[in-house]
Amino acid sequence: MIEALMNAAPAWALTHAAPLLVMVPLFLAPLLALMPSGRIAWLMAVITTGISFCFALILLGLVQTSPIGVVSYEVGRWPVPLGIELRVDALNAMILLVVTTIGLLATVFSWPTVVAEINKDKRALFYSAFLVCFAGLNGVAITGDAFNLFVFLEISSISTYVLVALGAGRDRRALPAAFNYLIMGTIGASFYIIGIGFLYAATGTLNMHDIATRLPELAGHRSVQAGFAFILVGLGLKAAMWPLHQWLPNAYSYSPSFVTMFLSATATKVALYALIRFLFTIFRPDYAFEISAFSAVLMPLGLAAMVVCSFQAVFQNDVRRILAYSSVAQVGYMILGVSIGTTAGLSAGLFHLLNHAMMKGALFMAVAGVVLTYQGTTIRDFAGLGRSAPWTMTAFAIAALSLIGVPLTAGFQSKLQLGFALFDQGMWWAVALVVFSSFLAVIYMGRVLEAVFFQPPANPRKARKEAPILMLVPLWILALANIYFGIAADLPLGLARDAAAAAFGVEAFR
Amino acid sequence: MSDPTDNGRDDTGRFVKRAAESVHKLNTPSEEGIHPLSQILFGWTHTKGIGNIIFWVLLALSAIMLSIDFFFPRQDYLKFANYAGFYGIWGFVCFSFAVIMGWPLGHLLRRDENYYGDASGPPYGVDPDAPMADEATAPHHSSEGDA
Amino acid sequence: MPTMLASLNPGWVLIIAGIASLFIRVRVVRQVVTIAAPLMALLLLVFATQNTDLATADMMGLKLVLYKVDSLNFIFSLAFLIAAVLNGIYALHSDDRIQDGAALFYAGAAVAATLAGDLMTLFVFWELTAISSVFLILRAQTREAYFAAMRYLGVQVLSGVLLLAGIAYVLKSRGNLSLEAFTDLSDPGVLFIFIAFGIKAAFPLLHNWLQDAYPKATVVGSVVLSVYTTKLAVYALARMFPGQEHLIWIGATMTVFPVFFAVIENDLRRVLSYSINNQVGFMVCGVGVGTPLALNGVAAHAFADIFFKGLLMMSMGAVLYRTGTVKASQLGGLHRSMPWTTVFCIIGAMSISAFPLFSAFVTKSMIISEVATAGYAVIFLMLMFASAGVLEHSGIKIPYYAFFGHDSGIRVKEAPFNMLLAMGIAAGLSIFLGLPALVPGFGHEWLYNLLPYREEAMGYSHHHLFSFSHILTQFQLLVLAIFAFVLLKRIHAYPPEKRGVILDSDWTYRKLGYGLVVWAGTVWGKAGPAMSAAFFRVTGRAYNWIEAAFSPRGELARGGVLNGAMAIWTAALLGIVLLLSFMAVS
Amino acid sequence: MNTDHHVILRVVAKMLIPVIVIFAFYVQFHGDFGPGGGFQAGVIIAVAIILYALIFGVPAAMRAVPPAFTRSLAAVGVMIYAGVGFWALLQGGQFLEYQALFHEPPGEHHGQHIGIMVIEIGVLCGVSGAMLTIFYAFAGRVAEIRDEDW
Repeated sequence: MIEALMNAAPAWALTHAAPLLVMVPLFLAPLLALMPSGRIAWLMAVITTGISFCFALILLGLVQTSPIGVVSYEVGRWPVPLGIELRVDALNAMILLVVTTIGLLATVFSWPTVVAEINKDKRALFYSAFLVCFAGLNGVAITGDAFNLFVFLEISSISTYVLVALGAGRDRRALPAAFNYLIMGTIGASFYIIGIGFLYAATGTLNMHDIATRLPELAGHRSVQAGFAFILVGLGLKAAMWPLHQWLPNAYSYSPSFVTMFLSATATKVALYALIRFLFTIFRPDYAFEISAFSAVLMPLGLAAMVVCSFQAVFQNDVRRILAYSSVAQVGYMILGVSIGTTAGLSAGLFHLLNHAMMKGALFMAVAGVVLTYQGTTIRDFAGLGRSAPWTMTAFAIAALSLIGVPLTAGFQSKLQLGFALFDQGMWWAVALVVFSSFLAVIYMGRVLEAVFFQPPANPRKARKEAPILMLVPLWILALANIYFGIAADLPLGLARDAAAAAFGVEAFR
Repeated sequence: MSDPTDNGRDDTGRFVKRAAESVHKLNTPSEEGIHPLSQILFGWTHTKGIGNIIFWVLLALSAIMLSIDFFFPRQDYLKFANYAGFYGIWGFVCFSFAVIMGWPLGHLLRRDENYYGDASGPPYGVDPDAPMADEATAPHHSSEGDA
Repeated sequence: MPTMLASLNPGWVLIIAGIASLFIRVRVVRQVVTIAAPLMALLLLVFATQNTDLATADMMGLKLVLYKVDSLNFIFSLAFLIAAVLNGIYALHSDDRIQDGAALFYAGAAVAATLAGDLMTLFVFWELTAISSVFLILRAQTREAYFAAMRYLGVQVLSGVLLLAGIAYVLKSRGNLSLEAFTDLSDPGVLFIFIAFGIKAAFPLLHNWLQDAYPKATVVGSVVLSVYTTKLAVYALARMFPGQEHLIWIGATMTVFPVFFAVIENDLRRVLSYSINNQVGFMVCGVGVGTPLALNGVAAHAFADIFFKGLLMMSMGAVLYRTGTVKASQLGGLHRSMPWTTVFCIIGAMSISAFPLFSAFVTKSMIISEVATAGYAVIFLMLMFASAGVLEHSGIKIPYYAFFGHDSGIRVKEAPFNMLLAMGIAAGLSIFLGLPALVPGFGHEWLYNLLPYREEAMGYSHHHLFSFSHILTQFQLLVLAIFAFVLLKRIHAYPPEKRGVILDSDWTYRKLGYGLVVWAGTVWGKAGPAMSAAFFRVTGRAYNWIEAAFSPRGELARGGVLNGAMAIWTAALLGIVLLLSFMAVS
Repeated sequence: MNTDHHVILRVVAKMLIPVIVIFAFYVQFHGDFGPGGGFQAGVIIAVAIILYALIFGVPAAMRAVPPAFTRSLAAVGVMIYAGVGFWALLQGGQFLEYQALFHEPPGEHHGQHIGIMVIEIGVLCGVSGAMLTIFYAFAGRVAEIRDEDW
């Protein structure tokens, strides 16, 4: 597929794939704001995300065929340490692929929910904001410049606050949630920029690659360590690392369904990518302060997230909140994988990132379908839906099983990899905690599934009513992907392994 | 097929019919719901004093079983199994012990049927005419939130 | 046989048929499928080439052997498939797509797990048995069945997860996934696998999922359940842990303790669940002894047990189906209305009690004789105790309380014909397997010919099996035990059947564990705010000072939506990371 | 007699506003050679209109500069900026490569010159449009939620 696309693509698309991936949505976002009709805006958003998706595939192909495994692009042909560099290797090629794939599916899927949840005169603006967010996330993933990363992070975050606040049409609590998110997100971003300031003070450069080459002789430098701490906490907050996750449950619960679905599968992933980029490529995992941060901060926090947030999910009654807390727990798995500090651990974390995007995407899509047809998200509202909306709920069940980690699903594969990586380090007790957390997942997803399939409908008037076909198709694509990649995991696992190798700066994927 | 005459065929037919009738009779319970076959097979258990008879017959059988041992010594791998009457006595003791232990254990471990708070009736799909099915509450779905 | 069929795993045939029958709405077609699929699978198995990898796959650089038949798994899967046919017949009266589908899928997964040639494949189907079987319990659609099913699923998944963890560990240390037997239990991976098998085999204290769940399944469900899971575990133990000495003691304990529970238990299907435990104990013990003859005994006893235990379950299922209950305290005198069922139940009871000429006599004795030969005196006594105990709860209590005893006055129809047919076939098999070889290869020799160590089995058959002293000692044990029953009844020393539930180790998680969770939840709910309050009290002064210094209006302090706690967390975390970084370098 | 208390303000504002706008354009075009440019100019233009709104009322300002226009202005500004980047791409250069705008050899500076100018105009439009949109959004806001609903 990638080869075919690369052969078909014109030469300019190959050379300029990196900036086009970000700039096409960014250019079209204001155009969308001018559109008179929401439907046209939607169509254009679909096309735009589709184009970005193609560019992401092309970039992946370029990275895989490149002899050094890196595609570098100098914006405005300014030489590298001065100008902004877009730098793509296997790690961010993978992230770009996730963001654009989910973005495309989510946009296709979104129209019915947007019609139901957003005022008519705001739909075009809504899609405009979405494209800005989409472009920002891609920008974070693609840039090779630490300050530029901050800019894109803020572009995506600010548009996200807007998107979350637009949920006010359905639930007024979206407004405080968005405000809360704004405050927290700004703290995170400020921490990050302070950290960059420290690094700039020590190294005198903002280009990530350049920082990385200059750091080894500065490893004992206080401002480097301070910068490390600020960046770790700032990006950790953006990535919803426990206990800095408290903006997430509300933001995910009250925003429009489409936004929830898109953000849950991409936003924290991109922030986590940035964190990984800093932890592994810019700082090295063999720096003393990083080793201690791994073992004394990231790993305990990851484990705590897995367990505590799973517990919290168990006691929720709103399905979206269950899934939101579960997201924090899943981020915990990824952080755990990262904190092992080995290639195997990192690739397990990245692999879980991929799979989590698939399963959470599918789960929130199904929930969005229910919100659309039945206007409710509590477990009680889900009762008996297995009978009235079998297609939606079967997909939901598949993704839920994947979230639990049942064999033959993607979720199982990633937990398996995580287990292998932990065993490598002899940390079988951590494996036990992973297992325990999966056990909790059985409980919280089991509660929903039980209601869906075994309880009589709470409201007997609910007729057989599926989500529209426009929503079912992306939903089922993701659900089937969960099964397909649960059986043949080679493709995503290969991507994750390449990405982990690239993060370490090892060209092991050749 | 080997019989050419009509007569023979009639006979066969009548035989089959008769057989079918008797089978049917054997399988049709009486007014009181008693299966005729049970009269044939287990009628003897209703005889008066059957308990006594069984008891004495078994006592005699046991005595015979034990006494045979004195005439036929065994060569088992485990020495103690060679003593006369070992298997019989061990069986008797074990059986009695298991049963007698039922008294204290029953007091210790038996709880009310609804101890775990979820006692419910027979499973889905039993015979709709089952007499005990309506005695307990009808199958119902669990409600959300408890247990 | 065409090559495509040669590599077609019989288990997969059942799995596909099971999935298909979920969607077949026409009852007749589904009935045909539920019978034909196991028969076809039987043919495939019987004609399969042994000792070669018939189907392989490659997963992430590991070679998986999906289908491999040898003498040990042949006999297990043979029994599983015959049982699948019987279960199909037994279920014909019900029109239930989910039940039919789940039963076929479950049987298929068990067969496929048995025929797996590596640990990973074994694990996958191991999990599938757990997931598919839970529907047989859920299908009862009662409240207690629902919760039991959830507990069952939890335990089964736990077993799967442990198995997986063990496999991962073993893969690291051993480098392959072969089904070579383990010798050293001290390796944590091996220990994980051992415990995973132990859960499925219902080792003591890990056993209670069985008695919890099986009696709450549907009529057909508990018959199907009684066949597969535990025997699959026995197979797995025989494959991976033959001669593991711990198993002897575990097995002997397993045979003994269920006896006491079964005596006082009121629910007759639960009595049979204890009886499963007890019979599996004999097999586990045999695996522990590990000599060729003992392993023969394990395989043979598992084979026989599948049919006589199935038969007993079927008869209790028939009673439940017709009367709506299997509580001993409510039953009695049913022989008046269900004579056929009574006869079959008695045959099953005599088989399980190992009366000569019935199947357990020719299978269990191999295990006991090997235990005696190896010189385990205490174990031998325990097993003899268990034999008497089996006679008590399965041999006498089941038929006596259901069909004889005090007449409850219940008058029902005889069991449906399809049930009688299934019971008849099972009863016929139970007798056939126990018969002496009047002509070579007849009766028990048919079974002995299939055993993994054929020579040893034949030797045992010729010299010991139907020897005078063997038959005599067996009769002594049985007759005196029966006499004990009559005597105890006569002097009213036999405990009466009372309604109620009997506590077992499931109490720890159903009451104690649940209570702990509730308690912990309450404590957490109360301690969480209390801790936050304490935290804020400690930081309060500093916070007030900062507030006074920087925010005269205290806008942030009051500021409703701003989540102060998280801002503080962020700062605290930053402090920790900073401190750590500085300490790590200097 | 006219009892308008704000007559002085109005007169002064009417005189000041054109000056402010001219100053904005000075800043805008000076940005070509030194510090300052589109962003500051955009803010200053927005300030001029905000001043107008303060003196003559928001409705009057909205009649003069409609909200739809400000919104479009912001959008168009961004598009102008990004458009330069795409223009450079179409001319075969890198994204935002001014040198490539007119296919010039190194040493020539027309591309640099015009490129930066167009970019700054984009920024001017974007910033002033966005500022005014935000101002209108706050100034024209009617309470959607009654106080007791909070």
